[in-house]
Amino acid sequence: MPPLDVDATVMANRRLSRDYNVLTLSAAEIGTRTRAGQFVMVRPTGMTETLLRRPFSVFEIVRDARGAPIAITILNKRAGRTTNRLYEAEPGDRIACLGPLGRPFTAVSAPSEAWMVAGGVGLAPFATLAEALAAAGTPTTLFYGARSGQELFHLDFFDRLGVTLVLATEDGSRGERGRVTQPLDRALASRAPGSTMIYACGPEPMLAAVAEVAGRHQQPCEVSVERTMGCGMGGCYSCVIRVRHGAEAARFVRSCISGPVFDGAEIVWD
Amino acid sequence: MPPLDVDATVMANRRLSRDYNVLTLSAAEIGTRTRAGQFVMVRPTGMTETLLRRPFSVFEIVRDARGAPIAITILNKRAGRTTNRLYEAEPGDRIACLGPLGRPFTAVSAPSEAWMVAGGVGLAPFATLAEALAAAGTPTTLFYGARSGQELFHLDFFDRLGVTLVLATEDGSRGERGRVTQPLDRALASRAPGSTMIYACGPEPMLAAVAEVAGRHQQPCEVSVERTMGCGMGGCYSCVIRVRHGAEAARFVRSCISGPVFDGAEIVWD
Amino acid sequence: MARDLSVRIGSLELPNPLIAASGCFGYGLEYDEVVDLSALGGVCVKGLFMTEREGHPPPRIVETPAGMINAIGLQGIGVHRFVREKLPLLRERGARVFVNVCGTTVDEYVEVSKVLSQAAGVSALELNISCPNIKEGGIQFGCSLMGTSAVVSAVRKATHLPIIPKLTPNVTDVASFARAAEDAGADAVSLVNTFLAMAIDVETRRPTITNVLGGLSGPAIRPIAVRMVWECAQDVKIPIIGMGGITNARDTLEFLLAGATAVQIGTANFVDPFVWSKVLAGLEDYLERHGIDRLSDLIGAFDPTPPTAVHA
Amino acid sequence: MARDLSVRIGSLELPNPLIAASGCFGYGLEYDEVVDLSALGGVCVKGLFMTEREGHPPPRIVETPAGMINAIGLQGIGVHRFVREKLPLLRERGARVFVNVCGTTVDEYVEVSKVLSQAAGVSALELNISCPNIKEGGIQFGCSLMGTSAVVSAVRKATHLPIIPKLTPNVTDVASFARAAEDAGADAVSLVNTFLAMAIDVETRRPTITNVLGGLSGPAIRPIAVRMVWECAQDVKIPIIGMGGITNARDTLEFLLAGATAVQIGTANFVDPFVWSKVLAGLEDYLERHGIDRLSDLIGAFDPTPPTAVHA
Ligand SMILES: Cc1cc2nc3c(=O)[nH]c(=O)nc-3n(C[C@H](O)[C@H](O)[C@H](O)COP(=O)(O)OP(=O)(O)OC[C@H]3O[C@@H](n4cnc5c(N)ncnc54)[C@H](O)[C@@H]3O)c2cc1C
Ligand SMILES: Cc1cc2nc3c(=O)[nH]c(=O)nc-3n(C[C@H](O)[C@H](O)[C@H](O)COP(=O)(O)OP(=O)(O)OC[C@H]3O[C@@H](n4cnc5c(N)ncnc54)[C@H](O)[C@@H]3O)c2cc1C
Ligand SMILES: Cc1cc2nc3c(=O)[nH]c(=O)nc-3n(C[C@H](O)[C@H](O)[C@H](O)COP(=O)(O)O)c2cc1C
Ligand SMILES: Cc1cc2nc3c(=O)[nH]c(=O)nc-3n(C[C@H](O)[C@H](O)[C@H](O)COP(=O)(O)O)c2cc1C
Ligand code: FES
Ligand code: FES
Repeated sequence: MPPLDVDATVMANRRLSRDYNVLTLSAAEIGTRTRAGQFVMVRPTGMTETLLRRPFSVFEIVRDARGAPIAITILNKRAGRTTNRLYEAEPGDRIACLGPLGRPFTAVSAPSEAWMVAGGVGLAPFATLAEALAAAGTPTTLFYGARSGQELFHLDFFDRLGVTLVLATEDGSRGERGRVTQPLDRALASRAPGSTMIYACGPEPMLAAVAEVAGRHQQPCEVSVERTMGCGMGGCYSCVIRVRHGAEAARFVRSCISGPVFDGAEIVWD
Repeated sequence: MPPLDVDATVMANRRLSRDYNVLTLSAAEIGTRTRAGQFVMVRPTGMTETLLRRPFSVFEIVRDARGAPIAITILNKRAGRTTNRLYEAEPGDRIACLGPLGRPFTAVSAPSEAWMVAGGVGLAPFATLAEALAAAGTPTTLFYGARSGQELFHLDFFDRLGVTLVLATEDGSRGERGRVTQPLDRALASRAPGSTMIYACGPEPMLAAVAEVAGRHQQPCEVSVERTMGCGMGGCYSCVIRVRHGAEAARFVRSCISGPVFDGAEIVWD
Repeated sequence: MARDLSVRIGSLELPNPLIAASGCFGYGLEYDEVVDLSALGGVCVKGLFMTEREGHPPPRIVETPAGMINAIGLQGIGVHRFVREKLPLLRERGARVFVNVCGTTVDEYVEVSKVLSQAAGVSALELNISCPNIKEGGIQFGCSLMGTSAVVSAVRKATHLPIIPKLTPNVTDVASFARAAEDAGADAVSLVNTFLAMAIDVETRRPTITNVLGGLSGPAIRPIAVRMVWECAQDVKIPIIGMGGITNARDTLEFLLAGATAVQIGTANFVDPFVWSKVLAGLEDYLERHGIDRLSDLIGAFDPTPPTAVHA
Repeated sequence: MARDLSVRIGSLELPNPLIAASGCFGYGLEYDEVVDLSALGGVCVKGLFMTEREGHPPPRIVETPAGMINAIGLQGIGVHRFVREKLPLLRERGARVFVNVCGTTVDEYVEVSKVLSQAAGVSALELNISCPNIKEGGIQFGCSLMGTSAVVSAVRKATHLPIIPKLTPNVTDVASFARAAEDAGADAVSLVNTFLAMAIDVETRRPTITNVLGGLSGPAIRPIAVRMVWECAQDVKIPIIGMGGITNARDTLEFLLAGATAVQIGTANFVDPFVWSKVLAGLEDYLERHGIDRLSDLIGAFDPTPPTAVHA
């Protein structure tokens, strides 16, 4: 279904920490169309400090009692001009929201298991993915790493869906100390090749590490990458990443339309 | 006293009509320094649609019970980007406010009378001037013209100060139909030369007409002009108006520092 | 009442003056779901060489005040794949296709143009002699009058299609380039391509984009672009396609008044892919308000009589 | 800990690299109440001819996205009145005075320079061969290499003061002009002056400013200006004074890293006359955060190694 441009209203802004917040946006129609892993291109209306929109994963699809989407949320982490503005947004503010865009995750079902690997704000696409997996009855685990325990969000949500949680923090304040790829690597040792679909989203070095671990254990792997995007629709060629399909030569593809979700084995990491 | 740059908060926004509003700004220190006829250079903080500040007369100086300034107001009329934003401002918004700037009116005292002539938003400098004149006991009249009766504001304020009101509207809905210079011209016929100081603020064609009428009746006259201003401080030379001092050749002077108040007889109108 | 928005570039009749700018609209098909391609004046596709090009490593863009710098490096699928894979689909959709022709040598411009002339469904060739982002070709022709003449006259001999050299703003006297293009047989000129620019990340002291230098586009450059269109309009008779920072009907009108017959919109399409219908509605509204029947009556209708200093 | 912000332009030692840009700071004294003139690196006063000039009729400025167009037309009091009325007061305040020297002929540049060389209290002469807003002189010298050489070498013979030709960005290859200036004996070059630009009021179809054309300044042009400074820095040995859209410490550092020894701030001073102390504080803070003692160590310290595409 084609993307829509919705002049959404901020319905709520829940600040989770000094850097993270969740914005609820009245973009029900986008919610209806979104599949897990897709993103929206966002621009606070009237904000003219920046020109271009910014990409954000659709975090949650908020539904009414009968399950009809009434809003979407985005999980925002402060990184610069737009994300600071989104952090400070107040209910009633308007935010232009174009989407859904991009290639979604490929959901698997039992007997395959689904293991999601999130680093920091890379958690964003996994709320909707976990719902889809839960609906399909796929056994699901979330490996979730962050700087500290205070930056592990939304655990209840995944818990309620029956998702197994494996946590890691850089400072060791919660879960295992260090990178989330360590427990992932260990856990994969006991899984039969091809039995576990691995989904990853987070900083690119983490994605590269996950793809390597998955490859070593012969598990399929999809990663969602974050390249600087000018348009989100394939118009500008700014968002490229090097990809190798089978025996073809590696080439730059536009991560906004060929991705953001890619087969982890096909990406040629910088 | 040097101008200040105050990051003022909008304390109130009173919309008077579809085009006019009065903004109360927490710029007490500027209020303390302002003399009637001076202006502030204003820019809504975080508004990046426009780069430069915009000039506004200080409309009122709001005082506490003991007479100490606590805020200033500006009378705003929608004309474009900044004025639209100021119309829509909400309490709590911040507005950078640089001032007071420019040359004030020369207040006269009895036996001279003071006649103020305002066209539309040209009312703005006359609230503070009327207070100064009232304090000095100068008999004061306001000739006030607007498009219609709905656009004649703040009449009570002047009434309370004992200012005589002479009104004119273009549509005749209140006061005399037509230009405010008509009743002015008639009234001056009965005044002795040099007995009446005329102050004018409004569209330039009106100012030129007032200066002509004043000259014809041999009355002194000060006009406050509105030229496009880039800086308000004499830095850019954008705001010039042609002025002739006595026998000197006419030349362009910066209306932000040599004005905005000028001797009406000295201006060479376009 | 419907107003007439059509404009004419040589033998080409466009239903309206809005053309998607090269490099800002992919190959057009990317926007198929959100824009009726046949409703645009034209679609100018991403620059094409004879063969595929990989372009520069990312990051390729960075935002600057009211603008953006890009150094894509003309990544593209090459003219043959374009003709095979994209052109038939564009034709099906009724798009008027402008192809942005690139080359590292005069011969390559000629070759690419020949391939396109033999294909069905190309409306015009825009000769990209102004890309600031590649080492060879492109801007090296666009910054020399002789280079400009050489490319234009060589392509002129090789095609029956309308040819539209795209001029760079990075020159002292852009009108002289428009004249050189006209003299060499161009049917129209388009301008401006981007301004060579650079932004440094002061925290790392390194470039913000891999190529260090890139091209500045967006509203920031509009006042310079309008000036250049106006200068060219006074010097040449062939139609001008103006661009640089257009975001709405007002901006479009500014270019038309300055002398442009049509315009291209680039950066603004990134911000809002629905910009096209909004601009068209704005143009209709302007004609309505001003009681003008034909948009083309406004081409070059700028009146240099000074405004008054006086605000009424 | 206090960091060393001083920079050196030939024989001139400035306490910091911030100079008020010509035409954006009146004759300096206008800002006496809000800025400690001696605390600035320098004050470059409005362009001066031999005699008074009235300038263009208003309106003289118009805002554009992230910028403004001006056509003041070099209104000024002439060099004699300046020396008599303004210079003594500037000296009293301890300002380092840069005078922006204008002329309609080479001789006039020489004459104005001579008058200033005989007066006490002038630190340097900035030769304005780049004003886009006057019919004769100015940019006509700045757009020709021979004109640039002619003005610079003639003034060189007439003064012992440091001379700093101010280059126009409206040329194809700005570095060649910097070289011509260096070869002709300039002590430094400053760039950029404004970009020739135009804005039309589409409702009236008339110009927004009386002169029709004017010069574009402000943040919009910064990426182009930074690029030009970088190009010049690679080509000449003399110091460069960079400017164009600087609003804060980050922007200042961008120019220094690109190779500027000092900078000028123009348009941003209109928006905030207190910008100077804010930029100085920002520079101190940067040095502090990066553990750098001397700001001058950052001049030309841009490292063109590409950034990573990867966000950590
Ligand atoms: C498909 C996709 C989905 C994303 N989903 C989310 C999400 O759900 N939540 C979230 O908080 N962020 C998400 N991001 C990242 C987000 O888009 C960036 O943080 C944002 O663009 C930064 O904009 P800014 O205006 O705040 O920063 P700017 O002021 O533009 O830049 C500040 C800094 O951020 C860096 N930056 C620029 N682009 C990116 C980028 N794409 N990613 C990371 N850093 C960047 C710049 O290099 C600069 O150092 C996603 C990115 C992509 C590509
Ligand atoms: C000394 C002085 C005092 C002023 N006091 C007041 C006041 O108390 N209240 C008030 O409402 N206005 C006042 N003005 C006028 C006010 O400054 C302008 O209306 C304002 O600058 C327009 O800005 P904008 O961003 O809304 O319009 P823009 O978007 O910049 O322009 C929209 C339109 O307004 C016109 N315009 C630009 N500058 C001016 C100007 N100086 N005057 C009128 N129109 C202009 C433009 O030509 C354009 O057509 C004063 C002006 C001066 C010089
Ligand atoms: C990301 C990007 C890619 C571009 N690629 C091309 C190109 O391939 N060929 C070309 O002639 N111009 C290219 N341009 C220039 C645009 O076509 C246009 O001339 C310029 O962006 C100014 O218009 P705008 O301000 O509306 O974007 C590109 C511009 C951008 C922003
Ligand atoms: C209103 C105005 C007047 C100017 N007058 C002069 C001048 O007299 N001489 C000169 O060399 N440059 C003049 N300039 C150019 C500035 O000195 C400076 O080169 C340019 O504005 C770019 O810097 P900025 O973006 O910081 O303003 C003027 C600029 C403006 C905006
Ligand atoms: S973001 Fe523009 S092509 Fe991908
Ligand atoms: S507004 Fe800048 S000199 Fe008057």
